Amino acid sequence: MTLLQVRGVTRRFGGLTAVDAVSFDVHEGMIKAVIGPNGAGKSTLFNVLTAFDRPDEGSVLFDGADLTTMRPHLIVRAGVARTFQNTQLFEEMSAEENVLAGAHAVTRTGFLAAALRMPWTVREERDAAEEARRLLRLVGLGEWASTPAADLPHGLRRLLEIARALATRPRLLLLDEPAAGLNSAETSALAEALYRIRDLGVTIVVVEHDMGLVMEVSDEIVVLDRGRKIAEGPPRIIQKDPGVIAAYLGEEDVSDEF
Amino acid sequence: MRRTRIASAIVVLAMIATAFTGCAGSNGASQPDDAIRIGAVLSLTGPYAGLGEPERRAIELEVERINAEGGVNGREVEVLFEDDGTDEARAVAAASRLIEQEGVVALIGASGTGQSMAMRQEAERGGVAQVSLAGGSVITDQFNPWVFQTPWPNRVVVPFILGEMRAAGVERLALIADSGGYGKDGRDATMAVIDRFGMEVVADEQFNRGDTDMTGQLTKIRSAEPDAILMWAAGAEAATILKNHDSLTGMDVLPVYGGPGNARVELLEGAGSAAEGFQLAAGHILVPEAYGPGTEAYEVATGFIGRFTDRYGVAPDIFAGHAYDAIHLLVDAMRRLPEEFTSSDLRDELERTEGFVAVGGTFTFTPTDHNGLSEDDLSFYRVVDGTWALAGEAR
Amino acid sequence: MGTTELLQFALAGLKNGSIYALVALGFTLVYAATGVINFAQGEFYMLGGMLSVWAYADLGLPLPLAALVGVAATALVGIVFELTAIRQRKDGDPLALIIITVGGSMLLSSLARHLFGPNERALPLFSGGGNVSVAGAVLEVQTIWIVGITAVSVAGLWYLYNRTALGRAMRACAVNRDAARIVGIDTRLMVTVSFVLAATLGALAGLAVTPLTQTAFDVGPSVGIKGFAAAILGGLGNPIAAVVGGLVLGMLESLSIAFISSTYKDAIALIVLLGVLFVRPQGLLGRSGREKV
Amino acid sequence: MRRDARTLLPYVVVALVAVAVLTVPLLTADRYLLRVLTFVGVNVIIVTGMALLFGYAGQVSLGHAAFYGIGAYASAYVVVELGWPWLAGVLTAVLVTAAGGLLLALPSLRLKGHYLAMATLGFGEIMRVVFTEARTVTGGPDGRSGIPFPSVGEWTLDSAGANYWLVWGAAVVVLVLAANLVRSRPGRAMRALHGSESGAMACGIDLVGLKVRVFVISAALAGFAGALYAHVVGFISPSTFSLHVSVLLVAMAVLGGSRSLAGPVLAATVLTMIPFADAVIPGLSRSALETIQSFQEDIYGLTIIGVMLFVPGGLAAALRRVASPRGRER
Repeated sequence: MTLLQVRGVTRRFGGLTAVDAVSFDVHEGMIKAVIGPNGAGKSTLFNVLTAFDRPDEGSVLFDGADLTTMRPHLIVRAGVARTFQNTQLFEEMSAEENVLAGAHAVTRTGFLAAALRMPWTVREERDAAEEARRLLRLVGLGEWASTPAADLPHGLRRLLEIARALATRPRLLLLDEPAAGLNSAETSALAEALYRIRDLGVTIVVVEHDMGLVMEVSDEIVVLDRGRKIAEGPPRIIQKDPGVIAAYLGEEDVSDEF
Repeated sequence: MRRTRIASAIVVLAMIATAFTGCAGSNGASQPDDAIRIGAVLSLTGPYAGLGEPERRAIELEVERINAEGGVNGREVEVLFEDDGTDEARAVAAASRLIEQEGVVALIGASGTGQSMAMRQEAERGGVAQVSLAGGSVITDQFNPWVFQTPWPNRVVVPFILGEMRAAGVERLALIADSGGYGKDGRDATMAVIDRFGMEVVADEQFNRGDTDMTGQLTKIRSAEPDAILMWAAGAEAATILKNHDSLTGMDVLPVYGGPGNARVELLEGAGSAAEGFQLAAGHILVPEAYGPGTEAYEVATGFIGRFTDRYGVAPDIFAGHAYDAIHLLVDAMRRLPEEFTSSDLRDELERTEGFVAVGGTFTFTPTDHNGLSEDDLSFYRVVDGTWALAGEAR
Repeated sequence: MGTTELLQFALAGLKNGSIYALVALGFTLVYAATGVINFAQGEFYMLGGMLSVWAYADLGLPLPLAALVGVAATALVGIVFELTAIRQRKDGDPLALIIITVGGSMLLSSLARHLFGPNERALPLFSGGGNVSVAGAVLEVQTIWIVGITAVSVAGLWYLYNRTALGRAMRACAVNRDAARIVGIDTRLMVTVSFVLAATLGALAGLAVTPLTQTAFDVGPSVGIKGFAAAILGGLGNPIAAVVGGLVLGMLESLSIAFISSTYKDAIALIVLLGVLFVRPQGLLGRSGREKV
Repeated sequence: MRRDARTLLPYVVVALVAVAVLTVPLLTADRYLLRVLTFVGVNVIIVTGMALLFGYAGQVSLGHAAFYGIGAYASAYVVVELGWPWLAGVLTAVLVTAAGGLLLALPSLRLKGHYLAMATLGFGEIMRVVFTEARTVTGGPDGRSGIPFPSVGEWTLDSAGANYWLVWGAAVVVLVLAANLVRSRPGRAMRALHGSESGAMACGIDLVGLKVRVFVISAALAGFAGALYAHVVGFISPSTFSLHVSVLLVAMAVLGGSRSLAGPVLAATVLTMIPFADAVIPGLSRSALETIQSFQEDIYGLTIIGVMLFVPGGLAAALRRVASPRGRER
């Protein structure tokens, strides 16, 4: 079943067309990657998908609803979660509290109920805390639960942000360059986490330019170059696609090889 | 690391301790020694500090003299000063402290109208007479049996000025007043009686404390073609208005009138030549001859002016005069009372004051009038060669 | 409303606007170097007048020298305040620094009351005062001094900002303090310089206006607010914007006196300011700092 | 989190302080001290709102003295002019200021930091003009006097002790509700908003709804405190609700430290007590008192600078260091 349909998304900044009529589908339960050299429009597309930016044309249908018309927090409640290229964690909160904050979308305690400390809010809080600890263990941060986010090393911060995104119980998880700045050990830990998340039935779209990770984990890959989709398909086909190689390695090298 | 942790612990515990050690109660009840205690709540800091300082100096000067001459029936008079910092909440707290902890028999204060109004509930509940030094009419308009007022209220001063203006042939009047209590009070008093004088207000402008320029308002006044301008301002802005007025073409033919709030040497210094010809009404203290040489009032005033100038090197202003009146009215009433008296006895006796000659004028209180001053206690002045000179056609 | 009246209101607006512009420049400079709104800027304005009167009346110096001493002394106060209070806050957290300047403004105004007494004090008009008529409207010579001093200050600041190494360093700090530090700019020195300039500009405004309005220990806050509003109206961080903000605010007040009522001139000016902020959240000339995610 | 003795410590301390606060009127009948501590209670209620708005949600406001004023005038007007009972006056004050908070939340949706500070400052200054000019409601610059004491039915609270209990009882209730709030989902949402708006959006937090709620609550608390103040003191005037007061409220919140209620409450207590130092330092000689009063502004300024320089995280950090000297628990 097609979970996400990206239809002709175009985004222009003044004269520059950052994203030019990009369309692709994402099927439920798969890991789809969006790759492309720097400046290919990956982040711009990502921001449009998560309604942090509005497209000039096109639509993004998730389960039939057009995400581009919804406000960001409603998209999260519809089941689409995201992470950020430069992690947007709550520095003074502990890892567990960060994930608990992620559970905001799926819990109900309001201002009045919280102020009066109604019994059901205490129960909801306890259950949410357990869920948060489970998610931390899922991404391998079990023993860092009470450490403030500010004190976590870079690699763990990315995993924490993923755990926080999972706390919103998403059906679709959008990752913005999760491997950026990770060493090989951290990258393989990330890959492990992605597999475990997919096995939970969460569909993943990852925007990335770390070819190693992409080739290893993705079921399908979309390749962008200068804002246009130049290829789409499984990793082994994409690897050999001349257009993709040209886009990555630049024109002249290819020509003297043939 | 350990050292700072202990230090911060001490800091925090100290704060909590000071905040609540008070509950041990520092309410040393007023020891019944022989001194008669009078409370004085004045604005010694904050925007009205310019009023509180001369008021305090006058009271200190006079209490020394009173005690030197045997005090009241042999008992010394002690005045306890509290600073309200030109803030209503602190005036209330100071009043309740003086009544509760210091057991004062009467309260002098406050310097400002707002603070005076805030204190009256404390005075009433404590059963203690309050003699306010502020000029707001509301203090004695909204009558309270416990509250008295020594300055000339605006409801007395304004008709006096309008009388002078009419005598000088003014019919179209322009008003410029500050947006504070004093300015509004003057404006209301004017609007209330303007018709009685067959005059008409053709412009009604306003400015705020701290404004740096009033040429806009004066230009608007000029286009309303008034015969004269009535300025109701107490602070530094008065000098600015006079200077702006002096510089605008066609304005110099428009005389400017003012009230007691302008009877300050700072106005003369600040306005300089622009003050020439400025006319205002105030007590006789500005030019003692106004009391009438040889009269008791003249002796009282010149005596006070002499002592004040010797002690502080500067002549007393009207605010010092109001404070002088307050302390002497209380002492005079106390001298008419037997040795032992309660604060409510003092109130009743104060209310029976009649024809008491003081600096601000001759006070006669009645059960319905707790100010007791009239136009006779006012003089009309004009600024000539940089100083006040007696003027006024009607006088 | 004849043209001479209109011109008179415009001149009044120009005069007040110049004062607000000078004070606003002080706000913008400190903001650019530290990200901090300096609540003591109003006090620098007050001290400019007060210390000049002290030099003139108490020390008996001739007016020009007294003015120089007054402004220099205020600049010194700016340095001492920055070194003893602002710089001691090691992490330079803007929020804490703002509250430190709030404490500073209380301290400075109270010290002024202790030293110079509670009453207002005056300075004679520069060059003997008098007026000049401009197409029927009157322009006080002192106003020419005020507008002149503002113009010279702005020109001097523009030259410093654009034509000197120090100015380039300050602009670098304004854009990105960390990047500036990396390329070897002593950002702490820049903070001190910004406070000295802010104190000097505030003092010049106070000095120029005191002959007309006198000065007292508590005149700081009311003009401080106007300066802050002007800096925001123009757009924080940009010196030219601060001057534009100041002049526009001055004109707004004058025109609201002329056409509506003097009672509500401050309220009207603020309502317009709120309107501008609603349409352009970064002020008239400010760059829109969109938060890049 | 295991419920061992150490985690119960904060609750025990808070309960002890609450009990101590509520028994003060039994320990002393000194009206002056009770009145001063009542002022502290009023400020504690406002600062609780400021702590939520500023310390937790990171939204700055330089206009909250205006809500303090709106609450006071609203209650005074309906009780004195329209003859409503006191409780109706307080309710009116809370509702009117809540609506005001809604209005002031609008700029916060578009503006941040200093620009939001200026917008709220502008609102405060506009309200000060309204307080001065709307004479039928506010009594103009001379303010409104003769505001009756709080009363329920025929039972009137006119003694200093009764007023103390009323204000501090309300303060304790407000603090308990606020303490519950900040340790729960909405509290975390506020801290998330303060930490990173984008991060909060990614957690499904409705920033607009949250900012509006936090502005409404903090405004309503200030209005509630205003209603209490008006009836306890009996006189209000525009100068009580000036920008200077708004700035002091922010200073108390910052001195108190962020993400804490105890810090700002302690800061409010200390800063409110400075002008009344003589109430707490027993046996103060008159001349000492007069010097303190004449240097009161200086002491105020030095205290603010001192805490900001030598207690970096604000009083909250100092309290946390005291509460958990060994554990690294933040």
